[in-house]
Amino acid sequence: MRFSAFSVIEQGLKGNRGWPEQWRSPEPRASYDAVIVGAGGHGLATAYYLAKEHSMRNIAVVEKGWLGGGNTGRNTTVVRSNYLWEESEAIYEHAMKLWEGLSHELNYNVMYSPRGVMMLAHNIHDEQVLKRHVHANRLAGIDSEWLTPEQAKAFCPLLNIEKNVRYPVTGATLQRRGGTARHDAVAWGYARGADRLGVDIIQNCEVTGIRRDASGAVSGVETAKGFIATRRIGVVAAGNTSVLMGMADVRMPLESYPLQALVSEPVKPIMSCVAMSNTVHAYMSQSDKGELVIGAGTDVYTSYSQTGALHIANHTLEAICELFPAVRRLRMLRNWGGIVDVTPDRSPIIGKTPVPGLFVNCGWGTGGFKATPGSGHVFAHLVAKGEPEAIAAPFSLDRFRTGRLIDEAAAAAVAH
Amino acid sequence: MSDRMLASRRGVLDGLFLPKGEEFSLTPAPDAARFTLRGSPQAARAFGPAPPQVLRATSKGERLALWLGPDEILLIAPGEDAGAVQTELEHKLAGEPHALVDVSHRQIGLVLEGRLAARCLSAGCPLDLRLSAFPVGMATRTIFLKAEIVLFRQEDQRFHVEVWRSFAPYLIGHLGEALIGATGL
Amino acid sequence: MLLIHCPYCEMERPEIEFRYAGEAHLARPDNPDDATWAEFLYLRTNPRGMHAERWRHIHGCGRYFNCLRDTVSDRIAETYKAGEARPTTLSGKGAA
Amino acid sequence: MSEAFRLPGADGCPIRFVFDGMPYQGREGDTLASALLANGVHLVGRSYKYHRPRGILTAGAEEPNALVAMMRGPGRMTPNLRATQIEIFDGLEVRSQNAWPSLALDAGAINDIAGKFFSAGFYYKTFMGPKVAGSGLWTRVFEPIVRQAAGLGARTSEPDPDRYAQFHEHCDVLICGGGPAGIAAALAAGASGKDVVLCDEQAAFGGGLLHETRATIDGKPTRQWLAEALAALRAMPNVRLMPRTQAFGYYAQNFIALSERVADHLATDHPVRERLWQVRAKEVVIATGAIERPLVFSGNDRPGVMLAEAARIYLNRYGVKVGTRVVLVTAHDSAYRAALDLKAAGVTIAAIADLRSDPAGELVEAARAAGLPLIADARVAGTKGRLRVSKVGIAAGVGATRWIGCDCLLMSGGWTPSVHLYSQSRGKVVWHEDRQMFLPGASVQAERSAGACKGTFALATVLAEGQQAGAAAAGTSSPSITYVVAGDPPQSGGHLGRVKAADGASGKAFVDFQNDVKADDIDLAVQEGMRSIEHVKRYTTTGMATDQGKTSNLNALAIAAEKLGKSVPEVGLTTFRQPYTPVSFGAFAGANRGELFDPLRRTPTHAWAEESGAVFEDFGLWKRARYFPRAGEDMHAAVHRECTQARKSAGVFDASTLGKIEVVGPDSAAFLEMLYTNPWAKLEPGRCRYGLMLNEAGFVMDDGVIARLAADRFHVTTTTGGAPRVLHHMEDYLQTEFPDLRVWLTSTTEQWAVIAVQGPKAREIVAPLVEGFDIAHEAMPHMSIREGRVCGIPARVMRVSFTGELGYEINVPADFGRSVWEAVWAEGRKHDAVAYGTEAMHVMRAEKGHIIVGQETDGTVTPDDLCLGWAIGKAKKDFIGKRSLVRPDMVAPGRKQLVGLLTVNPETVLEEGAQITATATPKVGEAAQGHVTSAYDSPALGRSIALALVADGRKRKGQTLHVPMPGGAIAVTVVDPVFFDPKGDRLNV
Ligand SMILES: Cc1cc2nc3c(=O)[nH]c(=O)nc-3n(C[C@H](O)[C@H](O)[C@H](O)COP(=O)(O)OP(=O)(O)OC[C@H]3O[C@@H](n4cnc5c(N)ncnc54)[C@H](O)[C@@H]3O)c2cc1C
Ligand SMILES: NC(=O)c1ccc[n+]([C@@H]2O[C@H](COP(=O)([O-])OP(=O)(O)OC[C@H]3O[C@@H](n4cnc5c(N)ncnc54)[C@H](O)[C@@H]3O)[C@@H](O)[C@H]2O)c1
Ligand SMILES: Cc1cc2nc3c(=O)[nH]c(=O)nc-3n(C[C@H](O)[C@H](O)[C@H](O)COP(=O)(O)O)c2cc1C
Ligand SMILES: [Zn+2]
Repeated sequence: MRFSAFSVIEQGLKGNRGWPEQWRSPEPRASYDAVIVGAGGHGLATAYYLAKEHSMRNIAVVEKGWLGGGNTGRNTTVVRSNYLWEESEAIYEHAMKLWEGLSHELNYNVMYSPRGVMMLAHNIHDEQVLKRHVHANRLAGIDSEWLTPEQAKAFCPLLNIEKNVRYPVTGATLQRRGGTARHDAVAWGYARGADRLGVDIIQNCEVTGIRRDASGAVSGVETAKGFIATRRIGVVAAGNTSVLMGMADVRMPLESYPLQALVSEPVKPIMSCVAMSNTVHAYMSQSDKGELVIGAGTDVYTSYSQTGALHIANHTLEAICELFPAVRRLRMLRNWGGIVDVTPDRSPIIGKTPVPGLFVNCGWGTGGFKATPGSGHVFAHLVAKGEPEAIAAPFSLDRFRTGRLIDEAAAAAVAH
Repeated sequence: MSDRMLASRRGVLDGLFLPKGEEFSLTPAPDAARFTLRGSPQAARAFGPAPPQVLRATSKGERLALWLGPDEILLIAPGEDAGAVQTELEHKLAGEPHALVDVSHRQIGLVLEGRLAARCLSAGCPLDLRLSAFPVGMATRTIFLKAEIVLFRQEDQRFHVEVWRSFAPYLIGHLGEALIGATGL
Repeated sequence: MLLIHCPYCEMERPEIEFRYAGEAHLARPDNPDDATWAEFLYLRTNPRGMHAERWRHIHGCGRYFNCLRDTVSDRIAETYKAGEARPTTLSGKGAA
Repeated sequence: MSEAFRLPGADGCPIRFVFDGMPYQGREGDTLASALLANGVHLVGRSYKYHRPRGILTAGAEEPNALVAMMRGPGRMTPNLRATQIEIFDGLEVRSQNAWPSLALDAGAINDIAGKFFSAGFYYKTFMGPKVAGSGLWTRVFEPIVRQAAGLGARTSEPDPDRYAQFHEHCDVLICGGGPAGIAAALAAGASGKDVVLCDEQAAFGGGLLHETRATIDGKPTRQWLAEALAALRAMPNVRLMPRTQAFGYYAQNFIALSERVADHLATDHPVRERLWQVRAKEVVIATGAIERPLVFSGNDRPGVMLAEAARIYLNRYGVKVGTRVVLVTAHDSAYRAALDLKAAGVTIAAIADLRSDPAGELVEAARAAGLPLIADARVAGTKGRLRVSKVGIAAGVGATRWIGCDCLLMSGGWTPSVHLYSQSRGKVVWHEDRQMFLPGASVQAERSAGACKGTFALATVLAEGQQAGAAAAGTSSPSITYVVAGDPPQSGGHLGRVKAADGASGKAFVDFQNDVKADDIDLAVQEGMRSIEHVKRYTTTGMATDQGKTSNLNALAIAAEKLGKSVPEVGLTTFRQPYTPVSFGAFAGANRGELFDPLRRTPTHAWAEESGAVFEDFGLWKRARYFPRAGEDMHAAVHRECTQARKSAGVFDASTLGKIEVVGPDSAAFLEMLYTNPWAKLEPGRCRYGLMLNEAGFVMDDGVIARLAADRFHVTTTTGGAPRVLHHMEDYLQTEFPDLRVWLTSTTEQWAVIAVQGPKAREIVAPLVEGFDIAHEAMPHMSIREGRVCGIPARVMRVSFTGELGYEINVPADFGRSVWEAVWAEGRKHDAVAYGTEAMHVMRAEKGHIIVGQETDGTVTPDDLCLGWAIGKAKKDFIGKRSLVRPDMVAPGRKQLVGLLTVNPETVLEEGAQITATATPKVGEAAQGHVTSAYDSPALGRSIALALVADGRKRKGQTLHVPMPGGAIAVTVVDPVFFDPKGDRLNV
C-alpha cells in the first residue's frame, strides 16, 4: 500500500486495520546472489539500490539483532556535506543530493530537515581551519557560508556569543542544506523499499562465519539460522566489522570505540538548527518531538559495550551549558552509546578485500549516518559490478599501504 | 652589576584570593627549592631523606623526598638551599647516571587544612581520600579536574599540593567553588 | 570510569589518571616492505573479547604498561609492566 | 475552599503556594500532588499528543502525568517536574504545561477527536513531499506545525544563575533505596563499622513504611520502628544518610552516580541547587522497591483515575483523601489494603472490581467482612467525565455493564520490581513465569538486591533480606536479630496488558500516559511488521517519555507479546539506561563554567602585557599577547608598527609559552637522533639546532630549537600547543621502544619565562643585563646558548631568530620573568624598541618563509613538502617516521609543496584557507591546486605576501594561479617562500 495523506485518512476511518506489514520476516533461503551483512541504514540502502538499480532481486540482508538497531538507531542524525577534502566532499554531497529526494523516493517520510548546520569557531586557529572548509566547499559547489558571531546568534538565538566566556564564539560556518533526518525512519524506509523489491531481510540472524572455497573465494556465510550460500558478501557491520572480517582472516585498519549520545526532556522549540563545536567537543539540535539531542565524545578505549563512562557525558554537558547557558536547568532524559568503527584517517573504507567476493563498507565512525543513501548507492555498485565507481574508488583499503590517506581528522585535530 | 639591576621575584599567588572557611584553609607553602631526580632512587640518599617507598614521602629536617614514579623522585627543600642542593647533589652523584632538574619555579606549593580539606579536594580528585586508603605520609601525582597535581598527606586533615604555576588559579578557583558546594556537608 | 591497577604504583587508580595508547605487542619492524609497514602503522586486531592494550599512568607514575581487558564486559583481567610478555594464563580470544 | 480533603487533625503547619495563578494552602511535608489533592484538585496537566486532561496517577518518581513547571524567578523556571516529587514551600509557584488557553479548555484537545488519524507512526506515512526537498511540504509547512505542537515542557530562555556542585565519594557499602530493605541493610552494614552510605530519592526515608499503618515490627507501629531505626543509623558515625538523593546511574566497576536535590524544596536561597556524587563503592545493595502497575482499559487516563497504593500513600502519609466516593479495579490483593484504609477514613467504597474470578485471601475476606461491595471476574467498559472521572462501567464476567458513579477510580495491576539499577550494572534480568515478573539474575558486579526490587514483598522477609544483604555487603557474618512482623497479610495477584472489555466498551485505553500510546497503537505496530519490542517502542514511542515507561513498559510488552503470539520473555524488555529519573544538565556540568570551564594559562609577564593594553588571543589553553595597540591604532596599524620597529631597532616578545623539555642522560643525543629527523651526535655543547619531529606516518608533528648544554643535557623547545603531545610521544618511544637508553625527560615549560629580544639593536639591549658570558657575535654566534646571569639571576640565553633578525631568547626562572622583562624593556626604551605580539611574530616569520606547525601543516605534510629536506640527517639509518617517507604516495608526483604567493595587486591580502586553482573561473568540482596557509600585509616588503601549499609548487615558480573568491578570482604568482633577506645577512651581525 502506498503511503499518503489519503491512505492515512482512509485507514483512520477503517480503524487502521488495513495497514500491511512494512516488511516481511522471512526465513533464509539456501542461497542468494548476494548477502549483505548488517541491516543498518547502509546495509539496507545497499540492498535497496542493488535491487532497484542493478536489478538483483535474489538478495538477503542478514542482521544479528533488529534492523536499524545499530548505530543507525542510536545516532544524533546530523546530516551535512561540508567536508574538507575533495574525495570526502564528493561522497557526502552525493548522499546529500539523495537525501533531498529520499522521502519521495522511498514513499516514506524520513523527515530530512535541512534546518542548517552551524560549526563554531572559538579562536584564530578554528577560524583558519573552518574558513578553509568554506573555500573548499564553495569550489566543490557545496553551499557553505561564514557567519560573524552576531549572524550566528541571529541564526541560533539560544547561542551565547558573549566575549567574556572561556571559549567565546568568534565566528561560524553554516551549511543551510545541512540538518537532520529521523534515524529510525531511514532504516525503516529503506527496509520497506528493499522488501517490496523482493529483498529478504533476515533479523535475529547473526553471521558467525564466512566460508571460502578452495580458490579462497567466498562461498557463503554461517549464521544463527544455518549456512547461506552466496558468492558475494557485502559486510556493512560498522562497529563489528573487524570481527566479521576476522572470520575471513582479514585484518582491518579499524578500532571500535563507544560513542555516547543523550537527550533532554522534551520542551517547546528553542533551537531550530544544528550547532556544533569541535573545540569544546559538543553539538546539539532539537528533535521534532522536542527533546534536545546531544552528541557526546567517545570513550578513550576500544570497547564493544554500548555504554559509555559518566565523565564523558559530564564533559559534553559542561560544554553545552557554556554554549547554551539557558539549558542548564533542563534535564537529561536518557543517555546511551553505540560502537563506532574508527579508521586512522577518519574516512570510510568502501572497497574490495584480499578475499574474492568479499566487499566491505565500514569506517564511517562517528559520522556515517549522513552518508547513508550515498554509501548504500556506491556500495551497491561495487557489489554488483565488482569494481568501485569513481566516487568510491579513493576509499579503498589500499590507501593505507600507499599512504594516500584522506585525513579529515588532521586538519581539525592539529592544535598549534 | 649595579643592584638596580637585580631582578625581584613575583609568584603566581600574588594578588590571588585564597578561599577560607571555618573548616577549610588554603595557604601558600613556604618558599621552596624543587628538583626532579631521575635515575636510581637510591640517589635520594645523597639529598638527605631515606629513599621513599612506592607512593610515599620521606623527610629529613626540612627536606622532603616524594615518590612520583619508579625512577622519579620530587625533592623539596627550603628555598635558600636551592644552590647548595644542586651542587651538593651533582657532586655526590657524579659518575652515576641520573637526571637532576630544577623545577622550583615550574610549580607552587599549597597547603590545605581543615575538616573539609579532603572534601574540597574530592571535588576534582577521583582518588579515595579516606585515611584508610590515603594515609598520612602518602604522596602521589594525580589529577584535579583538568589540572595535574602532586598530592601529599601530611596529617589527617592537612594536605600539601603541588601544581604547575599556570594551573594554580584554576585549581584555587575550583577549591573555592568546592568549599561553597560543600555547604552543609 | 574504569579502575585500573597500575603495576608500578601497585594500586588501582581511576581511569582519568591514565592515557590509553592502543593495541599492545606491535613490534616495530626493521626494513619492512610497504605492506608490512602499513600493517604495523594501521592494522589492528580490535577483538571482541580479550584485548592486550597499552596504557600510560600519565597523571600518576608516568609509566607505560600493558593490560588485558575484555572489550565486551570491559572487565580488566590483568595488567603487567611494559616489556613483559603477554600472560598466557588467559586465552587471546576471551569470553564474550 | 481550603484543604477540604485533608483528614481532620492534620498537624503540619500550613504552607501557601500558587498553581496556575490560584493560591492554595498545603501542609509542611506535602508534595505538590498531596497538597493539590487535599484541595480536591486532580486536573493538573494535558497529555502530549491528544491534549487529554490528566490528573495525578501515582505518588512518586514514576509519575507520568502530573508534570508542571516550577517558577523561581529569572532563569530559574524548571519544566517537566513531577508534582509527586515537588516539596511545597511558602511562596512556591507552579504552572501546568502543554495547555492553551487554559487547563480546563485546551485548544489542542481537537487532536483527541481527530485521534484516529494520529495513529502510531502516521507522520512517517505522509508529508513525503515532491522530489526536490527544501520545497518539501514537510520542511516548509508540516514540520514547524508538528514541532510547535510537540515538546511538553515550557521553553527556558535565560541563563540559569544557580550553582551545581560535584564530589567524588568512596564507601564500603552503598545502599540505594531507604525503605525497610534499605534500612535493614544499613543497620546491619553499619554495625560492622564499615563506611556506609544510604541514599533515597525521597525527602523522607522509609519507603513503604511511611504509609504503612496496619503492620507492626517487633510489636511497634511501623512508623515508630522507622523513627527508632533512623535514630540508630544517625547515631552511627560510619553511616551517612543522603535524603533527596537519587542513584541514577550504575557504571563499570561499582561506580554509581547520585544526584542530590539540595535547594529546590527551600523557600530561601541556598548557595547550591544540586550536587552530583560520583561514588565508588566496594559493595552495593540495591533496595529500590517496586512500582505499581496501572490497568489498561478505556478511559483509564481521566483525572481522578489513580493507582490504589498511591491513594493509600496520600491517605496514610499525607492525611489526604483522594475522593469521597471511590471505585477500585484491581488484580492484586494490595488494593484491598487501600480500600480498607479509605473506608476506615470515611471514604465511600462504591465497588471493588477484581479481575480475578475468585479473589481470596485474608485481605479479601477483610474487605468482605467490612461490607465492601466486591465484583469478581470484573471487566471494564470505560469511564465517563470530562475533567474528572464521574462514572466507571463495570461488568461481572459477560454480564451487563453497570455504570457506577465515583469521583475517584483506583487501579492496581500488581507490582513491577524496580530492576533499573541492577540492569544498568549489566546484570541480566530473569523472567519468573509463576510470578509474572522480571527479577534480578546473577550479579555481574559487587552488588546484591533486596526487598521489593527483588520481588520480595512480605515485610518480614523484606527486612530479613535487607539485613542479610547489608551484612553480606559489609562482609560480616549473617546477623542475629530477626524482625517480628505482624499485620502484614500475604498478598498476591497481578495482571499484565489489556483488561477484558465489558460490552459497550469504547474509548482510548492508554498504556503510556505521557506519550499518549494506546493499546491499539501497539497492536498496529505489530500488525505493520514491528516484531521486535525495540521496534514497537520506537514506532509507538511507548516508554520513551520522561518517565521512561516505569508504569507502562510491562503492559506494552504484554500487549505486544499477545499480538505476536509469543511469550513475554521471548519478546523481552528494552534496555534500562541512565538516568533513573531525569537529572539537570547543570549537575553534570558542575562548577566547570566560565573561567573554570578549562584552565586558562597565563605567562609570568601576562600582567605587564595587560597593563600595557595588549590584545590577547587564545592559543590552546594559553592567553598570549597578540598585539599592543597604541591610542587610535587598529590591529593592522599596531602590527605594522611592531614589525617595522622590530626590524629597524628591536622588539621584545614573550615566548614563555613555548614548550620546553630537559633531556638529560648519557644517551640523550642517541635518543634525539631517533625522535628528530636531524643529526645530533655532533652538535657541540653551547650550540643550537632546528629540530623537526615526525610521527611514525612520516608527517610533520612538531618543531623547535634544540640546544645542547652539555654532553648529556639538552634544552629542547617545542611548539606551544605541541608541548604535552611531544613529551608523551617521547616518553612512549623512550619507555617502550628504547627502554635501554639512559635518558630522562622533564617538562620545564613553566620553569622558565622566555623573553625574546629581536632586531638590530638586540645585542645592545641585552648586553648590559648579562653577567658571566660574552654575547659578542664571535663569542656567541647565531644558534648558540650560554648559561650565566641576567639581572643577577641564573639564566639561559639562546641566540636564535624566528624573525630573521639578530635575536636572543632570555630564559629566567619564571618568578623573575616579570622583573627581568621590565629591565629588558627599560633597556629597550633607550633604543625605541617595541613590545610585539604573536601577530607581528607571525608576519615576520612569514617574511622569512618559516613555517608554523599547525598553520603550514595539517597532519598530512612531509618535510619535503615543506622544503625542509635539508633538516633530514641523510646519514641516519633510522628515525621515527623515516620508513613512511618512502611510501608510494609520499614520493608520488603532484604532492602539495610550500611556496610563496604574490598577488598581482600588492594591496590585496589573501584569505588564509582560500583555495588555489589553475583557472580563474573554475568549473564546479574542479580540483584545487592547493590552499593559502598564511597571508599578511608585509611591512618589510611593503606589500602583501602569502605562503601556500601548491601541487608540484616548486616546479611552478613564476606561474600564475588563481584564488577564487566570492567576488571573483584573485591572480597570484608562485614565488620562493623566503621573501626577506634570503641569505640571512641580518642574522650574522
Ligand atoms: C552516538 C552516536 C552518534 C552519532 N551521530 C552521528 C551524526 O550526528 N551524524 C552522522 O552522520 N553519523 C553519526 N553517527 C555515526 C552513524 O551512526 C554511523 O556511521 C552509521 O549509522 C553507520 O550505519 P551502518 O548502517 O553502517 O551501521 P549500523 O547501523 O551500526 O549497522 C550495522 C549493523 O550490522 C549488524 N551486525 C554486526 N555484526 C553482525 C553479524 N555478525 N551478523 C549480522 N549482523 C551484524 C549490527 O547489528 C547493525 O545492525 C553517530 C554514531 C553514534 C554511535
Ligand atoms: N504487598 C505488596 O505486594 C507490596 C508491593 C510493593 C511494596 N510493598 C511494601 O513495600 C516495602 C518493600 O520494601 P522495599 O524497601 O523493598 O521498597 P520500598 O518501596 O519500601 O523502598 C524503596 C525506596 O527506594 C527509593 N528509591 C527507588 N529508586 C531509587 C533510586 N534509584 N535512588 C534512590 N532511591 C530510590 C524509593 O524512594 C523508596 O523509598 C515493604 O514494606 C512491602 O511490604 C508491598
Ligand atoms: C535522535 C534520537 C532521539 C531520541 N529520543 C529519545 C526520546 O525522546 N526518549 C527516549 O526515551 N529515548 C530517545 N532516544 C534513545 C533511544 O531510546 C535509545 O536509547 C537509543 O536508540 C539506543 O538504544 P538502546 O538504549 O536501546 O541501546 C533517542 C535516540 C535518538 C538517536
Ligand atoms: Zn602508576
